[in-house]
Amino acid sequence: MIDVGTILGLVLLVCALLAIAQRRLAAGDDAFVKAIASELPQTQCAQCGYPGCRPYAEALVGGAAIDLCPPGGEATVQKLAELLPHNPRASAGLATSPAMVARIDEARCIGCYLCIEACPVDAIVGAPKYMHTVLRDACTGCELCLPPCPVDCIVMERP
Amino acid sequence: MIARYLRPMQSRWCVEPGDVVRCGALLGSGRVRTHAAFTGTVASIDDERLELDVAGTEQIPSLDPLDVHSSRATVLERIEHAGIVGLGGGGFPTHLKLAEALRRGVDKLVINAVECEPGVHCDAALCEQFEPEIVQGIEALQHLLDAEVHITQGAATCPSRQAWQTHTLNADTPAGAERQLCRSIFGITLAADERPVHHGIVVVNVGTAHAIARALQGWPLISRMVTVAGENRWLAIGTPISSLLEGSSFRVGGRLSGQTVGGDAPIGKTTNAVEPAPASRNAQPCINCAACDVICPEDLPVAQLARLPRGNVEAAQRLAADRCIECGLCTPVCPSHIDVLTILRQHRHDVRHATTQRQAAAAAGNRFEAREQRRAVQSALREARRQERLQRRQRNG
Amino acid sequence: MAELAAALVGSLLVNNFVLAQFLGLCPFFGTTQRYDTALAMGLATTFVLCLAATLCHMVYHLLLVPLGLEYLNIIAFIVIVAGAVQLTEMYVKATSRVLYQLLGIYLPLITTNCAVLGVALLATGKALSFIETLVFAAGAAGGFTLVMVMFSAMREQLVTRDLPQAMRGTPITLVSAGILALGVMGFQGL
Amino acid sequence: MAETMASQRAPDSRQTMLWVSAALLPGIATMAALFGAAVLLNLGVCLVVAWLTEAVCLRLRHRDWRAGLRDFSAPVTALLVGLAVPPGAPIAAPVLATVTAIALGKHAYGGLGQNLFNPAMVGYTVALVSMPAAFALWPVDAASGATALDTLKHNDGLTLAELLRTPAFGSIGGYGWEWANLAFAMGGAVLIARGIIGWRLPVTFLLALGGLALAFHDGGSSRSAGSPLMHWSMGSTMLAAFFVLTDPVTHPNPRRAQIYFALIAAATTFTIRAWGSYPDGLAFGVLLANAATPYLDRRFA
Repeated sequence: MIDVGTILGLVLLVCALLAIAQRRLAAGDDAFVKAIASELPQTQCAQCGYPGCRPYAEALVGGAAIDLCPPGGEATVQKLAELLPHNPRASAGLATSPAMVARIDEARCIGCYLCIEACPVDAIVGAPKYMHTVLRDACTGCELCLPPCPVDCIVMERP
Repeated sequence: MIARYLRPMQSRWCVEPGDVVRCGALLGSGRVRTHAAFTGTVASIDDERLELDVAGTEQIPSLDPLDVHSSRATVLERIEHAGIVGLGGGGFPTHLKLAEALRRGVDKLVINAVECEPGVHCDAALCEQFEPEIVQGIEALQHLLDAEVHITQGAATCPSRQAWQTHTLNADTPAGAERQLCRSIFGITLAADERPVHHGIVVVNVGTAHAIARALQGWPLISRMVTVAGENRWLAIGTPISSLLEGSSFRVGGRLSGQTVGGDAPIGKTTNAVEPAPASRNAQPCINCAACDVICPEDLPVAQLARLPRGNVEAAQRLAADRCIECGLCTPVCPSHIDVLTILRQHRHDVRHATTQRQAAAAAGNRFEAREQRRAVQSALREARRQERLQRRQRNG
Repeated sequence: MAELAAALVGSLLVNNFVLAQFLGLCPFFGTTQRYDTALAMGLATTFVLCLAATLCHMVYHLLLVPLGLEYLNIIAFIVIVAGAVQLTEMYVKATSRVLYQLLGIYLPLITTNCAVLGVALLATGKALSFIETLVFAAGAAGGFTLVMVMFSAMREQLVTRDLPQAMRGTPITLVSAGILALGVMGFQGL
Repeated sequence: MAETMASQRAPDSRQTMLWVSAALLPGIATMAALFGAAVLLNLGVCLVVAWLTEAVCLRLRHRDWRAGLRDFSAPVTALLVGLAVPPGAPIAAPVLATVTAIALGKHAYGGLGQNLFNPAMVGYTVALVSMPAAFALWPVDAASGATALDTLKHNDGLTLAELLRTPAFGSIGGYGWEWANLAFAMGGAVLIARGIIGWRLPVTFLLALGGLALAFHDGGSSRSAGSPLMHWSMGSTMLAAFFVLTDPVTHPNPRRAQIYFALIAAATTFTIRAWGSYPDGLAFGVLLANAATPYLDRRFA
């Protein structure tokens, strides 16, 4: 009986120590999401079906498919595959398109401020009823400003 | 003859196919301006290049002359309007470089006439034929930056004044590179991510100084001195190389750091030399003799980089591939005839692309976070006002 | 003091746990794909090994021997080693989550690493004193980490080589490990 | 300018191999003179076997085997193996050593320039470990007997001075070996002069070996592990220092890394010679140093 008792005692002791340690070393899940998010191109273009890069990162930690991000292309998929070996791949090929930048045709812009509302990364400057323009190196090419524009004066082009 | 112009980064064509343009007319603007060096009609335009069907080759200035001592802003604006870029080979827009120099404050201006690469001696010819304009250009720059002028020369003798300090260096590659100049003249060794401007130095090629003088006389950058197979000629920018030399592929740039280009490539703003392409030799396996390690002026681990397959960007970054100044010394010393420069150039491009990509992503991420917080604050404010209106209505109601 | 140094060098190189006694081979082949995971695994194993060896020694001499339960040593040691590994796992997960993800299954696998349990059992078997156990554990762990780091640098080089099709991947890794073990074999009989 | 630069071009890999083979000749001649024609027979066997294995491997890898043979790397490996394997050994030893060297040591890694370990040492060690008996017997004035190293290791009571008079020893080191080592050292000096190999590696290796020997010399008593001079002239120390360690493919490029590389090799060699069970630790020292090269390259990049 003494032998079983000793082993049980030992196990309980170790579990107690681990419980104390557990509280002090909070699991770094949040840090992991940030690490995954930093691998994504941060275009916030929602082409992956999630409303932005951070939500997609959270979904990835939850086990989402790793090849939903066209702007990131194959390089990002490789990185994510390394960090998340168990996550599935949704489709065989990934439709990657060359990086594009938006440009507002200033002749037809009516200053309606809708595209500025839509731009996830504040890459368009302007005020209501004033001329709007796209900051070329701030724009990530997510094309979210195209649908809301009433006069369709925004064009995508190579940087 | 069909003249061709390549679209610089972040700039757009501002003419349509079919337009008739006079010599010196603006073809494209944005970060860098491009001007037509010939009179003719625009044949075709696409994302990469513009083709001009040449009618007349006679060149006329298209801007009005400007006094050398006019205000800094006007001189900088003229440099931008003339489309001046670094003619030494870098091709960085000069107005951006000078603007940054003014912003950070610069006390040393280096006019670089050290031609350290075999096969390139266009600066030497420039110094002989256009001495007055070069002096005028240097004076304009000195007035603009009010910095102490240093002239660096190798084989060529650059025009000089008493007030300017002249340094004659032995011109073996890569003595003329700006990192090497900072070390040899001022004894400053630049860190990996530093440029001369961080130490109050700005290095300007003598060709760029000459182009600035001509810009003040009313000429946009539409022609430059080029060493064509050893012979120096004053050529219009856009001239197809196939009209100058026989053959289907040519080497643009010096014999060491030059690149092989196809038959239809044009003379660009940064083309300092053109030669028929060298015969390519079949490479043998690398035996890690490290001759390239020894000769590399930036003492990079060249042998390890040369063996590294493309795609492994972390390793390329760890081996500091982005510090390569593409001087091309490693290729001739390789006993197995491996084109080491091209491999290092690819690694350098990959690492730089990855870094800018990562920085852009981080910046976009921060802007997104800031926007989310701003919208949260705005909606909270709107909500508070709505509650307040509700209560006021209930009280009055 | 001299024999302590000799013992240290002994377990570090002469009868290196991986290359001479062929213990702890699964993490050796599993995590040396990349340099940083190999280093992390080496350090984690060193921490676990030293902690577990000393704790096992104490438990054995202060608890099991007085109660005459020496035959329970394997079970007791496994409990302690598992505890130490769990502690390491929590620490790595808290400090660098990416490394935790990269190491993946190999982090909890330290529990079953023959070297860890091996050291504890050998130490008590040879009735080493506390200091000697610590030195023995440190030597073993140092040897393990040294070989892991060296081998991972080798494997990263192998990836850049244009290997014949048949040798790509595991075959060349096994051949290289064999030659490395051959090198260490020279120390036999020290 | 580029023309002059091209002349500084490091010798072509073919020239390198030719020069290395030439530099080996004085050593080979001395050994042949001392240990009889068996040495030349041994070398001949190794050369033929190496040539055959190289051709077979290249053909297996669908490479043009004529081009492969022209780069002269196989003969160099064959010479190194032939000199390391004792001439008295049964024919199986050099054959096994050479085949392993060329097939496993070089072609398994993808051919010239790709291998991680020095092929000759891989072959020699594999043969040494699989046939230890064959490797212990070196001819001593035409009768094969234990080598100087072996006698030193199992020395029970004779001071160094007395040891030197036993048949296994010449005047300062192993019988005859001191002349062979001298010849190899001369060959090595020529290679350094021609710029084929750097001086840093061999010199550091020899100094480190000498230093260690000095540290444990304790005045030539019976328990001594031999004086530095003895260590330099026993076994194939000079052969390893100038021809095996300096194989460009398997040593690190950064200067500081080369120092550590030589130290590892010297420490291992001395430890095995002084206390190990194998007669000579050179082969193991080279293998361990080669194994550390990737790490050293990375550490001191």
